[in-house]
Amino acid sequence: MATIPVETGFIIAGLLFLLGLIGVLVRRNIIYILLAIEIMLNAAGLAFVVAGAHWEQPDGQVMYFFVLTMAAAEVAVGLSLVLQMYHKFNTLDANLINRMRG
Amino acid sequence: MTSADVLHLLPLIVLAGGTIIGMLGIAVYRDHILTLVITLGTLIGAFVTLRFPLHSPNEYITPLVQFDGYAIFFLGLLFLTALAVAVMSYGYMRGRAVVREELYILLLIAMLGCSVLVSSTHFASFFLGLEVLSVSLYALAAYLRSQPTDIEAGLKYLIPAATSSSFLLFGMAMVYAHTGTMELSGLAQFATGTWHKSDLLALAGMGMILIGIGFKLALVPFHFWAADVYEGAPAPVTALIATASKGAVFALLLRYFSAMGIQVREPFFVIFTVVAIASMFLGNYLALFQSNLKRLLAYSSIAHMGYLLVAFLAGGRLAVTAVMFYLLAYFITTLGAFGVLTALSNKDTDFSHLAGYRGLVFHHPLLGTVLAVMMFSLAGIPLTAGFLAKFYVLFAGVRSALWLLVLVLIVNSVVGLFYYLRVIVAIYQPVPLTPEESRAGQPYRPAPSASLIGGVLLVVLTVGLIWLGVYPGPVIRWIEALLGL
Amino acid sequence: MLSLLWLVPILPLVGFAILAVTAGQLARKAVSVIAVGAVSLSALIAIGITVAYTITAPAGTVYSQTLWQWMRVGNFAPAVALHLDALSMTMMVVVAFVSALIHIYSTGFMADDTGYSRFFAYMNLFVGAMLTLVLADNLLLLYLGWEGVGLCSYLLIGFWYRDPDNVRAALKAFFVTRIGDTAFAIGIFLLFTSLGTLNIPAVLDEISTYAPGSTLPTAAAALLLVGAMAKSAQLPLQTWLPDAMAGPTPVSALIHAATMVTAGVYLIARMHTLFVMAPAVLLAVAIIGAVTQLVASFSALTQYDIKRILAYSTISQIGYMFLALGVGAWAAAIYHFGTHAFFKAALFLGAGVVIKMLDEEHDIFKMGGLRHRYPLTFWAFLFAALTLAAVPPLTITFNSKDLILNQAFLSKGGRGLWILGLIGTFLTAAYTFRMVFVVFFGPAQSRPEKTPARSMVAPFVVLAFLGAIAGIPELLTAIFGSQNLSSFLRSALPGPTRDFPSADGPWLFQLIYVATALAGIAVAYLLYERAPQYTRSVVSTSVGSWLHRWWFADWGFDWLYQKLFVGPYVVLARINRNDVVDLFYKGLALISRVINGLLSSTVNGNVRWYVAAVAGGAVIVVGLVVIL
Amino acid sequence: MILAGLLIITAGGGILAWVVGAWSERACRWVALLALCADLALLIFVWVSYSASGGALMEPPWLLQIDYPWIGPLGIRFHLGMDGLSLLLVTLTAFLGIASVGASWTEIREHVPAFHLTLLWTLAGTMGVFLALDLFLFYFFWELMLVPMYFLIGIWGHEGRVRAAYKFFLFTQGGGLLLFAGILGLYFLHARNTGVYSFQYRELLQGVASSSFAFMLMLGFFLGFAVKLPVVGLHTWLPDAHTEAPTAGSVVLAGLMLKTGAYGFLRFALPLFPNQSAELASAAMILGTIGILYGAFLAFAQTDAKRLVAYTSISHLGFALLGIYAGNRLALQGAIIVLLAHGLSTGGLFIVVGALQERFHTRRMDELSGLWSSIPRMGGVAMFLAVASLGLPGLANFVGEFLVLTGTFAVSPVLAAIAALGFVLSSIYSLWLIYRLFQGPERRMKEAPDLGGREMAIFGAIIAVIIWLGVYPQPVLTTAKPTVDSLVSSATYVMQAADEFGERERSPYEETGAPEAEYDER
Repeated sequence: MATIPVETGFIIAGLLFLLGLIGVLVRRNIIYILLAIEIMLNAAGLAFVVAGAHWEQPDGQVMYFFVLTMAAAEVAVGLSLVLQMYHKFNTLDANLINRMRG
Repeated sequence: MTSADVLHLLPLIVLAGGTIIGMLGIAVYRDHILTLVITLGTLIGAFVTLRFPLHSPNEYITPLVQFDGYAIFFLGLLFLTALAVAVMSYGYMRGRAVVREELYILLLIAMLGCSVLVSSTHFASFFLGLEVLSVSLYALAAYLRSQPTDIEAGLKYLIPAATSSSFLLFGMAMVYAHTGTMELSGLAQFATGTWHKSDLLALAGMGMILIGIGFKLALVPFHFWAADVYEGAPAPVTALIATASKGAVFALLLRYFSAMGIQVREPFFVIFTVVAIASMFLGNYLALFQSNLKRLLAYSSIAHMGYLLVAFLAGGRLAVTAVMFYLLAYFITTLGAFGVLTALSNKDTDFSHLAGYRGLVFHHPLLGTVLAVMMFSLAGIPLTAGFLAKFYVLFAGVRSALWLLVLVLIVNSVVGLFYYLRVIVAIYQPVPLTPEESRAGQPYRPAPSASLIGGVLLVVLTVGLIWLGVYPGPVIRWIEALLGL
Repeated sequence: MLSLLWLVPILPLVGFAILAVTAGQLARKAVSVIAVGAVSLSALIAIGITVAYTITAPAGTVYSQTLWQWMRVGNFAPAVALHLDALSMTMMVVVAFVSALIHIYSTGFMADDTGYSRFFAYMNLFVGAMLTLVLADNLLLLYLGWEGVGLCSYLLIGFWYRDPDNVRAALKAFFVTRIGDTAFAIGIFLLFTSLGTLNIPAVLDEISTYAPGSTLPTAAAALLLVGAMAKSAQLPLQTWLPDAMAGPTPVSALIHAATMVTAGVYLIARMHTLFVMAPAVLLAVAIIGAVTQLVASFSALTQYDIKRILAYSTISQIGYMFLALGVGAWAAAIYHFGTHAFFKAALFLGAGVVIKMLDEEHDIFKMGGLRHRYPLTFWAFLFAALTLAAVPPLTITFNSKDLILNQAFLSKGGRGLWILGLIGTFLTAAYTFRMVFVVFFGPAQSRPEKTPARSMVAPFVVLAFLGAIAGIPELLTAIFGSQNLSSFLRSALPGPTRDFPSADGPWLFQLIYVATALAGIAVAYLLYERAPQYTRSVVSTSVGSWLHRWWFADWGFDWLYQKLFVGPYVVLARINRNDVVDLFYKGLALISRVINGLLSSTVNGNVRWYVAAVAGGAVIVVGLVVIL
Repeated sequence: MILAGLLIITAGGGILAWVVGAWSERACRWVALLALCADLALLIFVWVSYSASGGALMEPPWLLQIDYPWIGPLGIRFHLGMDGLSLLLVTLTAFLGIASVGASWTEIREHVPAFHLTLLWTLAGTMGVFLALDLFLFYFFWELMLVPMYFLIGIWGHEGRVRAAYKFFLFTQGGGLLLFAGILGLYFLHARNTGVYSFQYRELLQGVASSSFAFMLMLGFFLGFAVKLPVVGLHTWLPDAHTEAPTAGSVVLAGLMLKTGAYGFLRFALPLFPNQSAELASAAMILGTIGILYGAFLAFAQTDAKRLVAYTSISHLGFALLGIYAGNRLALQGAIIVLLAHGLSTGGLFIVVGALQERFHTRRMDELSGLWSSIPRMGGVAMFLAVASLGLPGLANFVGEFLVLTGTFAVSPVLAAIAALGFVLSSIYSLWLIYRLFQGPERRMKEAPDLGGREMAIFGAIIAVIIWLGVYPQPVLTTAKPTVDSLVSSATYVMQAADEFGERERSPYEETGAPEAEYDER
């Protein structure tokens, strides 16, 4: 199996990460923001896998499992919060949750 | 795995086991006091079992964690902190018509995360600990979900934190990609060598790791979440965020970067210096006229993390001692302050508006005095632990000739004094109001919800604070002994 | 007897202490007994000491008595020690004696005053301080007395403190003299730093090793001179003395005529060697004296207030003493001081009697014709006035002034001074008799009948008499060449080089002086008794009225000082009440507040902005890593 | 042991007063008073036995010392020592402490026990400052006196107390932190030179190499003390704090707390950094002179009597600064007398103003006038104190100021002459105060009692001491002599400062070669 060069892998991961970041920054709907964060986490996971593959170690993939698990936990908490937010604020617009400031 | 190894890891095992028992306990019989007892028991158990690793500190069991003297110090500190938070939570949750028991479970889980963090020697445990801590904190921050501010706090914590975690992860991946190791010892080997142009990937990765850490510590420019989360989260949770979460992450920072010794090398020295100065200034200036005590403490914590960075930047053994002592003092002080705040909160709102503290010392002498002492400690006035802590930091800075930072620290101490004094002034403002004030509305007179145990806690904290301030010799010697100095 | 010297200054101080501690709780009778008793006892001892000293002068003609070591730091070791020689003894006895008489007078004058006890406390304190000044053995102790009398002067001018004008006059007196005191103090620093001692004889010994006219003696003498000028109300620091008449009349008599204001004269005489070593300063002393006496005489001519006339007269007479000092007529200056103390005190006491009888009337033009109603007062007053105007042969004291003029004539380049002095003699006679004619002659004004208390009249008459006969010793010398005051003082002061202006003897000059004085009296008679309408017409011309106003307003000195110093100081103080320096800190506070506002607005509650900040921070951190 | 006893009596007395206060306010006041009287008695005993011993000392110039380890790992010791200077200032502390308790007897009616606790702790802190010989301990006490002082102003003060307390605390803490940085730098420098980490005064005295680093450290010390003194430019906290503090607070502030700044110069800034201080001497003397004149000028401008008195402190302590940096025997002795005299006269004036405020509920001079006729005794006392404060010979202030100026004249005649103008300006503000309050037409005011027995006792004591210092200051001079001697002998800065001005003519003290025998006269 021909290995993909580590640079290529990192460029893809970096692009993915950047996409996710842009998503977080430009989207106002909180669900999309969570989605974009997932993309960023997975980009990082990809980077681990690439790096692990480069060094021919399992560590990268192990890390990816951790990332997956934690992402799932985060999303679980995140979505429940979104639910509550919808109850209280009647909106999913992230710009509108700013009762506290200053 | 031998039985010795099990004993060595016993604190973590006790903590995890206690969490499970707590969960099961709730499933079987939901009771506030029972859960509290389980939690306290678990924490005490974990604390007591620290003696096993203490007597064989350098045993190497797994590449992920290491229970050396340094870790043990922080573990003990964290367990005691959690104990205090649990006690505070009891008084805080007692009168509330919500599910109360899960709070303790989440607290224990957060502790588990912290424990892994402070003993971490591997990126995996680093990440896991951080995330375990973070996720439970999201939930804790939004625990009183009937209140919009709590939800808001949870979200405002979650989204930036998750973003910064992605940065952290990506940075780890970069470092890993370049060095091929995720173990601290390996990383240290890399970092202490000479750096070449080609090492840029790893160095940039380390920079990104810093973002994750900086976020947790609420260093400038990652500090924005702090005030909102402090304000929205329930008071005991805020106390936890302010102490355990920050302390654990700082301990980790110190372990990683001291081992690698790169904070004293370009470019990280510059980055840390800039961040430290910015944190001190912004934190203090943001707090200056803040009228909400929780937000005020949030901003103050930003500044305090900046102070700590001065010691951190000084490097060497003294820096480690300084940071440990500082965190010890800071934990006690913050817990005391939030303890008072918690005790004064009722089921409608957290008692955080400064105006409400007017004349506190006259109707609640104990609470007022404790809060005043805590403020003096934060301000670094003698007789309190905060003074010696600041002394240590300044000394570390002076010894390493970090004159710019020392000067900034001094200037900021004066600025900081102003808002701590505002709290103290409020506490000691005599009760009769001036006409303008009575027009603005009678301030809320708190009916403290402090339990007896909460009161005892406050007294213990205050006594500890003053003891540390007046006769810190034994504690310093003990810290040095732990570090094997 | 001499060993009782310490009692002389101490007794009045004890009197003060008793009165101060009892704070007005004592009966008037007791107050009188304590105050008058203390001062009289002190005067008796002083006289006793004088007698003892004259009979058997102590070895070296100096008697000194150390009470205790005041302080000692290195060789800075001033003691509280008294120094008695011919000079200080003359001063002491005159001061003590006049003080005692005026104390007696005051028991009558102040009889109805509510502040009776306070008044006597201050007076006793004054006498104590003045005697300390006179007897001091070192400059620091002298300075103590010097400041002490200044304080008492302030306290007594402002004695009737309810009237702000009085208090202002008191403040003015204190501030102006304090300026002089400060110069004096600087002079002391200079002398000590250079010579390493403050003991007066030692200082004089040391200073005589310097070359005449060298920097140190000149500077030190100039500084001391400023002190003396302020204290003795010499130009241009004379402005406080006329206002000082706001105090009770006995105060004016004692402090602002007889004793305190002559302290400057005493200082210069005491430090005569120093001044001799500084010829330029000595010349300045003479010029200041000559000009002052002239300027003050003109002002005296225009005043209405009887006490102000006398005040200007005092300034003018002290001017004569300065002139005397300046031309080296040391003994003559002291002699003039002595006679002046008597007759000027007498004039004031007389004026006090008149004022008291006329219900606090000060304006001479509202008096008139008092000759018949108060004959005793009139005669005594007249005698004193004649003494002041220096007219023989009714008074024998004329020649104290003549000695001065003779000496001026003899001194190098002193002809001009002599002429100035002569004009002064004329003017003195003129303003004195203007007052006499206006007050005691002319049409009588109807006033309620009052009789002056005996305690008031007696000291007044005694003083007038003494003033008139005080010249006897000098006159005897002139005739018989026997022992006189000048030669007595020679043990402490250098004597004049020659006694008479010319070989023809004193008679020619004496004649000139007497003629001048008589001319002055004649002019006063013409202008104020015989043809007052003519005076009015002169004054009503534009030049006349301008001059009149100018002289009346003390040659505009007050106006000038108000514009130059007082006004700016007050205005600046008002502007700067809140301290400009504080603006800096207020600015800091303001900046902090602005920064806080700006920063707070960045924490805007929008979570997406927070994330953006994290991203931005990441860019910065990674960017820094890449760049550095 | 006596030294620890002093601190224990004072601090413990505070706690006892607080505890007793819950039962009876009267008892609380008495406990505080007795504790301070015990201090004073102890100090007088020390003084008498020292004088009786003929000045023989185990380890000159220290009369008494105690030394225990405190924070071992950092080389911090609980080391107290008392020399003549400390003895004088601690005695002043106890004396003014008694006066403050007395002055608060009827003025303070709220939270009486807490008041006495804070007051006594302030005094304990002040005593500690005067006694500490370990720089860390010194700083510890330095801060310890500020915190209770802050509460004294902030709780029992007048209308503007909150602002004033802020300002006070921020300024003094800012200065304190600079001082602390200086101490740490010195600690570190010493350790680098010798390898021993120690805060001991004696060890640190070994001297630091002259370097720009040492100059920076000296500047830290200087600024720390300068805020406290206060040196002009850093003085703006003072009028606010003094004005708004309760009477006892003002007395302690003016009478004692400012002295800690001067003490700091004498004990630490100069001996630790002789060369560096020499470089700064001329600037410091100029600042002192400006302070004398500017303080007096500002005092005159005030309409609030207490504020006026407050500004006079700036002027008086300008003399202290001038004397300290002039640096010869005369000037230093003078500065020490100025410290004592200012404490008494200004403290007394604050008590007068406090008594007025208690009676008439105003301190504004345009609302008060002609009070002499209704309360003559207070008028007399005020007059005495004003006259003392304007430097009348025969009273304490004069001795100090005159010595300072005479000493300064040897170093810089110009500055001495300019500073002497302070005599004129001080007379203006002092007598102005008397004029506006006690003289002039009587206002229709509320009937008020004159000074009572308690107040007369306080003033009587103050007046007696002022006169004593004025006519026979020798015991004080003798007591301070060993300290001054060691300062002068170690102080190269004196000579350098003199050279810098280059205007000295013949200075008598160097030539005579310190005539010990005649000087030691007691």
